[in-house]
Amino acid sequence: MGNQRAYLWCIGPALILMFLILLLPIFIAAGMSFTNYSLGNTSADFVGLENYEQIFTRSTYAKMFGATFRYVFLVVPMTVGLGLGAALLINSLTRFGEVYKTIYFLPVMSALIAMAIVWEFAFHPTIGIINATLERGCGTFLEGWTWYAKGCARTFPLWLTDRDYAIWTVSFIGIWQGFGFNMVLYLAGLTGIPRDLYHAAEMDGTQSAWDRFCLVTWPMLGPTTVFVVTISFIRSFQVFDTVEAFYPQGGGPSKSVYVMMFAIYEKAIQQNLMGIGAAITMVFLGFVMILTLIQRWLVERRTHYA
Amino acid sequence: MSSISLRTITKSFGDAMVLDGVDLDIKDGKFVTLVGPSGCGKSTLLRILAGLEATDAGTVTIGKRDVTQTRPSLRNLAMVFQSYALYPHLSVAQNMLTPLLMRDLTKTQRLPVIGPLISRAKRKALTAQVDAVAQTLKITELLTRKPGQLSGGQRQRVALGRAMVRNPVAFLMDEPLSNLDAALRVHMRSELTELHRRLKTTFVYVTHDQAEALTMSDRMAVMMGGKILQFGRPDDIYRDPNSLAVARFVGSPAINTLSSEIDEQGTLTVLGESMGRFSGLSQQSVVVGIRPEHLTLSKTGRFGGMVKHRENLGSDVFLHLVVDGHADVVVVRATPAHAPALAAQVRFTMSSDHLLIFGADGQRLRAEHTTSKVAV
Amino acid sequence: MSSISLRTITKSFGDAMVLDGVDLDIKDGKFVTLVGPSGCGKSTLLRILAGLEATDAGTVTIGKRDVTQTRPSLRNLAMVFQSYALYPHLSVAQNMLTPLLMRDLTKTQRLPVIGPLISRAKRKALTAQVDAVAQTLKITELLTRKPGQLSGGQRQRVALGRAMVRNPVAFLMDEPLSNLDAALRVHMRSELTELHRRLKTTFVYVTHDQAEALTMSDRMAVMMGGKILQFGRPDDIYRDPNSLAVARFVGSPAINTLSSEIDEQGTLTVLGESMGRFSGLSQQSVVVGIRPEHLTLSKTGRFGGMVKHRENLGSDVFLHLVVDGHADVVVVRATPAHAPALAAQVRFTMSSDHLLIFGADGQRLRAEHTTSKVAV
Amino acid sequence: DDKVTIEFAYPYSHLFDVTYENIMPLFHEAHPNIDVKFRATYENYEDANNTILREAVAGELPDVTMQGLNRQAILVDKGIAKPLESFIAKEADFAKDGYHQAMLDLGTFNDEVYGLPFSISLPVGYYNMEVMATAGITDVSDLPKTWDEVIATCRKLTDAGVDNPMFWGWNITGNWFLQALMWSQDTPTVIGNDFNLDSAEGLKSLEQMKALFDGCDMQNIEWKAALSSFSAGEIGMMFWSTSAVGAVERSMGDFTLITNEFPGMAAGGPLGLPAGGNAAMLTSTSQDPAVLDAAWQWLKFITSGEGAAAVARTTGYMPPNQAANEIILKDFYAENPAKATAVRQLPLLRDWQAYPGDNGLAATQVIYDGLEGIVTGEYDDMAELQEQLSEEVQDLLD
Amino acid sequence: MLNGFSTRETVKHAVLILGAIIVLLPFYVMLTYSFKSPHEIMTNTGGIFGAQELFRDDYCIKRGNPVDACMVTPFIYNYVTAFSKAPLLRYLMNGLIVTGSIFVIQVVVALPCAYALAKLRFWGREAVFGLVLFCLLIPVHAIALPLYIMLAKLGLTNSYAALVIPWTISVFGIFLMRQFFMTVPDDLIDAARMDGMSEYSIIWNVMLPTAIPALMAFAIFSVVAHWNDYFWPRIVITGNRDLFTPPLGLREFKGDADGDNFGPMMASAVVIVMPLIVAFMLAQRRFIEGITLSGMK
Ligand SMILES: Nc1ncnc2c1ncn2[C@@H]1O[C@H](COP(=O)(O)OP(=O)(O)OP(=O)(O)O)[C@@H](O)[C@H]1O
Ligand SMILES: Nc1ncnc2c1ncn2[C@@H]1O[C@H](COP(=O)(O)OP(=O)(O)OP(=O)(O)O)[C@@H](O)[C@H]1O
Ligand SMILES: O=P(O)(O)OC[C@H](O)CO
Ligand SMILES: [Mg+2]
Ligand SMILES: [Mg+2]
Repeated sequence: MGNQRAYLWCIGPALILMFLILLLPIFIAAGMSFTNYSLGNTSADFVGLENYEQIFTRSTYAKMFGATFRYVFLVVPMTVGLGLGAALLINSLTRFGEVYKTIYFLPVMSALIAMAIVWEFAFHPTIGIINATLERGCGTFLEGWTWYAKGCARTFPLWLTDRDYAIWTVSFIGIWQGFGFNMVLYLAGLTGIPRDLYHAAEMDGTQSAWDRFCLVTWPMLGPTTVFVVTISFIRSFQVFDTVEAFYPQGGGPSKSVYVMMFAIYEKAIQQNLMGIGAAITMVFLGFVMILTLIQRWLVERRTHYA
Repeated sequence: MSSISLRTITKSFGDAMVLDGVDLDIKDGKFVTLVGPSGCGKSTLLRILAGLEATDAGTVTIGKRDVTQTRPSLRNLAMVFQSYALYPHLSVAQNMLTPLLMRDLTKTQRLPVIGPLISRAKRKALTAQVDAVAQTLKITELLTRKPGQLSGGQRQRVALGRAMVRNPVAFLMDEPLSNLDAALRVHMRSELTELHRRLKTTFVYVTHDQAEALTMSDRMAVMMGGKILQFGRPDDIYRDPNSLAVARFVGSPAINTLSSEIDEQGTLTVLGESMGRFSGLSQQSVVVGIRPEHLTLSKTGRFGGMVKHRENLGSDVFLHLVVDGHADVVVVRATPAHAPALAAQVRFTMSSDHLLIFGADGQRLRAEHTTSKVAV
Repeated sequence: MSSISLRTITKSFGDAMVLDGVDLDIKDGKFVTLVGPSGCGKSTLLRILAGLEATDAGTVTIGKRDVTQTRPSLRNLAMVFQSYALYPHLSVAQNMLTPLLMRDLTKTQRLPVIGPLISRAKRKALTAQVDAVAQTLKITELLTRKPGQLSGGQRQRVALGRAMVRNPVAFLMDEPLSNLDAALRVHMRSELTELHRRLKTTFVYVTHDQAEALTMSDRMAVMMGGKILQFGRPDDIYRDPNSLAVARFVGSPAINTLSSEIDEQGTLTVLGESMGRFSGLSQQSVVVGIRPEHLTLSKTGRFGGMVKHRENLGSDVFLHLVVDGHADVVVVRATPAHAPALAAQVRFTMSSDHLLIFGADGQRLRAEHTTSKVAV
Repeated sequence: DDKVTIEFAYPYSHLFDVTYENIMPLFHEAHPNIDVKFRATYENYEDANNTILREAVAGELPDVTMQGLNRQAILVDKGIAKPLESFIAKEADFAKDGYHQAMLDLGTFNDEVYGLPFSISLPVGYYNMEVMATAGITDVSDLPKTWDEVIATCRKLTDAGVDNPMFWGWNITGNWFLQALMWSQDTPTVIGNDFNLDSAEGLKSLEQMKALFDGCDMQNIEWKAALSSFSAGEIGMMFWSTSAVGAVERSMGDFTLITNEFPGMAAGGPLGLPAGGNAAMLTSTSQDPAVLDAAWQWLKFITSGEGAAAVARTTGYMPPNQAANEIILKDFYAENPAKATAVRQLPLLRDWQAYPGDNGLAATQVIYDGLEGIVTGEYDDMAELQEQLSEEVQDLLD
Repeated sequence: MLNGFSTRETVKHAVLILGAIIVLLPFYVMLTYSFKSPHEIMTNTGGIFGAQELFRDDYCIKRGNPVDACMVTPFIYNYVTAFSKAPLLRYLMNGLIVTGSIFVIQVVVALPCAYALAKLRFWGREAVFGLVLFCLLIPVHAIALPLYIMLAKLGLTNSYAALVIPWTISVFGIFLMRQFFMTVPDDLIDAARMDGMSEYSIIWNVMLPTAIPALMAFAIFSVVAHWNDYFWPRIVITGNRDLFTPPLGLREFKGDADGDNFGPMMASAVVIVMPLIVAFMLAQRRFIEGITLSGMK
């Protein structure tokens, strides 16, 4: 009983902020996406679906989707897979687990912008540690590999500015940065699996680690996995810092790293074209919503136990 | 054929010695309970038997085979866990099927998608086995449900079913009923007894609830401090405990214990009254144990006391009496109809036949009662 | 002065009516237990009394004051929870101090840092009160510990202490012992009784464990389906239940119930045997209840049966008998020394004095036994 | 005590940090009561422009800002920049301060002066003579005069084992190098509201670029990386704004740096070149005359006299102010031949054209993306690219 | 019996160490470069800590100082420059202020809401929780634009408010804390009510202390996100260095194209990245415990 109105004070501020900060902007963005509003102008014209039409017809935006999906569909499976792998390995260790845990989590803690600058050094075509290291391999058996031989003959790839490598390099950094986060979530998930289940599996006759994994670990990590995958999707859809750090202008060689967040930034912030920026925002939101709804559905459907 | 034998099993966790040279022989087909206070090592012993825990020393033999180094899955024992440990993502049928799949299918036949395709016939046979067991346990209509959709008692039965399908050498159970509510517990107790009677497989059953141990088992092992203090038939243990610790642990309300004396002649004096001569006992201080039901109210009883506290359980009243002239409190069982009121003065008798005499070290002193002086 | 009275308390959660016009009067200083099966509304009733739950209808009166609309902290009741609900981050002393601080200090005096500075004297006085209570409960040496560092029994006492410091009008307890192990439970039972005897404050005690209810309370209310079925002294309820539901709920093992007939003359026939005439009963089908301890084995008993199952509890053996010529199973209490073996044929008697007769609606039919035909 | 603080922001920290460090003590001496608070530097002129536009909306404008010459118009259109006429009117001998008309014209819109140019640049060629020597070029007169010669030189350098023979600044701010090729053919890039890439000259420019990038096997590196690679001595020829001479000289390794005229499309050399650089604009929103006056004092100081002279000393830019040029001793350019090239090219100086309207920055980006596609090899058919770019940019300008 | 064999353990360590090397590579680069002179960086010499030979600071000479006064030790030069060229201390301070206020406000807003959703019964509770779940779908980055316009229209850009306001509501925080509060027994709250606490003081005196592990997990999520955030400060802080957060501070060095500043730049990267790493190491045990306890959906 207590104070019957107490709940108003409890949820009031949160509700108001939720509306002002999260919901209202969506309405504003939705409205703006049908105009050609440019920041600083006093008014804007209604342009109907023109912005959306551009997004789905112009080649630039085709590149945007290409880059975004390439990034997302590489980074998500890799971060989830590596996160799970690392968590399983670390969890099965008798000693030093803490050390690896801390090391793998370091990239998550570190400002991506700072680390992007460092990676830029590491990938630097001439003074970078990566190509420098690769060059040391020249003259060894590695030259048997044509790609390597080519690198030795002239230069190793410009990892960040070569159209064929850029998106993969940026994705690599995304994976490097993100898998530790998933690892921690999986570790948390693993501690939640009752030890009894493993013993039951053992008593039921499972003998290989693989059987144990299939019978207990993986299914029990179901809810964690759904959560991890969704978070990973949202996080990789939001990739921005690396792209801005490496390619402040243009979104990478031939726009091959022109991801959606950067496109929004470029259009709306760099060029003040709020209308088209808002339209990309809406498309972006649409993607994320669909993904998360799929996740909810999966959670509801598959993991309704415990 | 499938008798189980544990020899000088020793186990420590760090510095703490949990099992201290335990020996235990279980005949084929018996229902054996391990009882004892919390932390005495019951679960550890069971887990060593299952192979889930390694021994520090000692051997585990099943049938004629030394399985001390054999991994659990190869011992052909089935275990029912206190938490049931059902796979929450699998249906009841799948839960019960799992041990069969693990045993009878090859690795490829167990592969996720193609597995079921290439092993249709085999799976069908196994499913039939599951159905048969489900019928026995009356859970056929639950087969498609997930464990989360079952009540405690139903889960219990599924856990049993999963153990039964395999036709194991023995069932190991670690407090399988302790998660159930009182009524269901009583019910499941009789179901388990019934099941054992039908299957005739060895049951090794861990509990700290003595009612379970007393009512269900053929043999009962009382454990304390990492040792088996006594192993025998439940009623023997109740009637004839080897030590004060066992006597105190078994029975509710607990046995009355009274510090007493034996003089040079072997005469036992309890609460100031002589209880007759006992042969073979030298002069010493002893502890005498007598159960509440063996003290009887009687107007002419030799002992007197004042009712300090009454516990009326409806069927019985337990009177806590302060014995006249002594600080001791004894608990006497009385029938509700004739139970005296609080603060009443009563008299009671003590049958020397039921006296249990323990030495200073807590060990039972088995003495012949020579003077047949019957208690008045 | 501080009697408690609940009038036509009604409460629904959504569609489900949980309390259905409950009336209850508790005299000052009594120890009252609420018993009943899980979900019958015991906790809800207690929480309504405490003010933690609002009523849909009805009034709560404490002393002469209608407190139906008063907030919990102003009712001056203390509550002990099943989970103890100690503040895990506060020491034992702070836990016990909290209700006093809340009651006696102003808002500013409770402020984190400056609070203690400006209310030194007051806090000192309150701490003294805590110390006194701690002494009573023998937990003085635990005062600086956190709840996480205490055993179950110790936590229990701290929870009690937190309730006691306030000198409440009444103690409300919701299954305070159900988290303890069997031995500790028995011990705490007598401690609570003792405490009540000393404090002479009203106790309202919720439990689903009838042993607790029977042994501890002055008055016992049996609840079922949102109603109080019977309110009275525990042994009265055991002996003289008003309905079949109450009879069945109280007593373990449960009362034997046998479908029987009364003919035009008022003669009751149980298991084919006539049990004599009962005045005031017309011809009808009835249910007869008789407790296991009122069935006695006897070579010459009128009834015969076969032992289908034995439960040996050491002090007693409960025999489940299949009555000759009937499908009914009755449970008979026997002494272990004389208990027949499984499958043995036995005879037993049934005292018609102890027969409880219930109508088809489950209500007790209170009838005078006219023919004094004693059971053979 | 009545200290006035004004806020100021400029682009290209690597070029101008030194310049302002040199100016500040002089300014403080002249105006001890004015404090200049520096905002974070703009990354480039696009960033400078858009930052100002956004700050205008938020009411957070600095008092004085440095804007690319091609980005002044939009600030004037939007009413963000303040006309300087009233301040100029109050100056007794404004002309004597060295502001001559041709330079003022660069910041004059609608017959009013809005911007005072601060630094002027032109595209030039940078040569690492040690590297060039491997291609047999040791004398200034042997340096390539046309792009075809550049390509030929690249071949020689590559044959001599130089990995990176040449870098061409296609990615410089404001499509400046595209405009350089267009002006080389004496054609503007924008005529009124029309994008002029769909002309023969436009196609020729694109094709010239492609020939260069292919012929020199030019790597696609970011311009900052290119500058540092050149400074490190890894690149033989770099075509870039003269602005960087100061920065390159500061950080270069042990080699001989020579700058030379920008090569032409044809033998005669370029017919015109776009003027780069930036101008100071007054964007103060303050109503306080003291602040406005302080801002004007600062603005005037850096664009004239010792202030402007510091530009020449520390960067490769030419100060657009005669008085400043007089301060710099005549022998300055003799002593700093690398900085003299742009001065020699002064007669070619043409307008650095803006893309009109709200979409100016977007248009710049579209062209940038197109040019990048040539470098990365994404586009092979220049005619197709020409058509695509023209259409898309024209769309933005309408 | 179930323990692995020791060669198996060794293989696991080998794999994990290989992973650790790749993970640590940039940190290694960052640290060594922050110790080295420009020449050592350019030529990839000097080992891990650099030779620490004096080198000539050209910049200093350009400013007209004599050569002897411009000889510097790389390590000292890099870190001193990091702190002097950009007011790094100020940025760290700003980072602290911004992340601190964000976290405190998030907690102040989210905790009562989470409490109400978990423990109070009121009409519309399910709807509010549904709304929370819905808002969980909205990545704040995606609505940055309209938010920015709103702030701009209010004249709030270039202020601490702009850095803090959009993050004051954390639906994730509400969700996380609500899940945790669900596990707190009702009895505890009822006990507090019986003791005379108001709902308000229950939240701060009972729920908050019990929720410390979950709060730690949330703190790490929140602080990591906002200390490291580059996107949002980049948008709302246009030029006023007084408001720069640490990641923006790095921009100051990014503008440099001449390579002299690699050392100082790496030094500032180290300075920016370090605080969180240290904080995490102190909090890590409870962090994992916190997410474990609060459960995920
Ligand atoms: N993995 C372990 N590590 C350390 N100590 C352990 C471990 N497992 C059990 N113990 C300790 O060994 C002792 C015996 O534990 P065990 O679980 O066998 O007791 P139990 O008799 O089953 O008790 P309960 O009735 O409470 O289940 C306990 O003191 C326990 O704390
Ligand atoms: N907050 C609630 N919302 C909805 N239903 C409730 C709520 N609290 C209790 N109930 C329902 O009211 C009925 C009575 O609950 P109550 O807790 O009073 O039972 P109880 O007698 O204390 O049972 P137990 O012995 O299991 O504690 C139950 O069916 C329960 O599910
Ligand atoms: O001022 P500009 O036009 O010469 O351009 C500056 C360069 O882009 C910076 O190196
Ligand atoms: Mg155990
Ligand atoms: Mg209850």
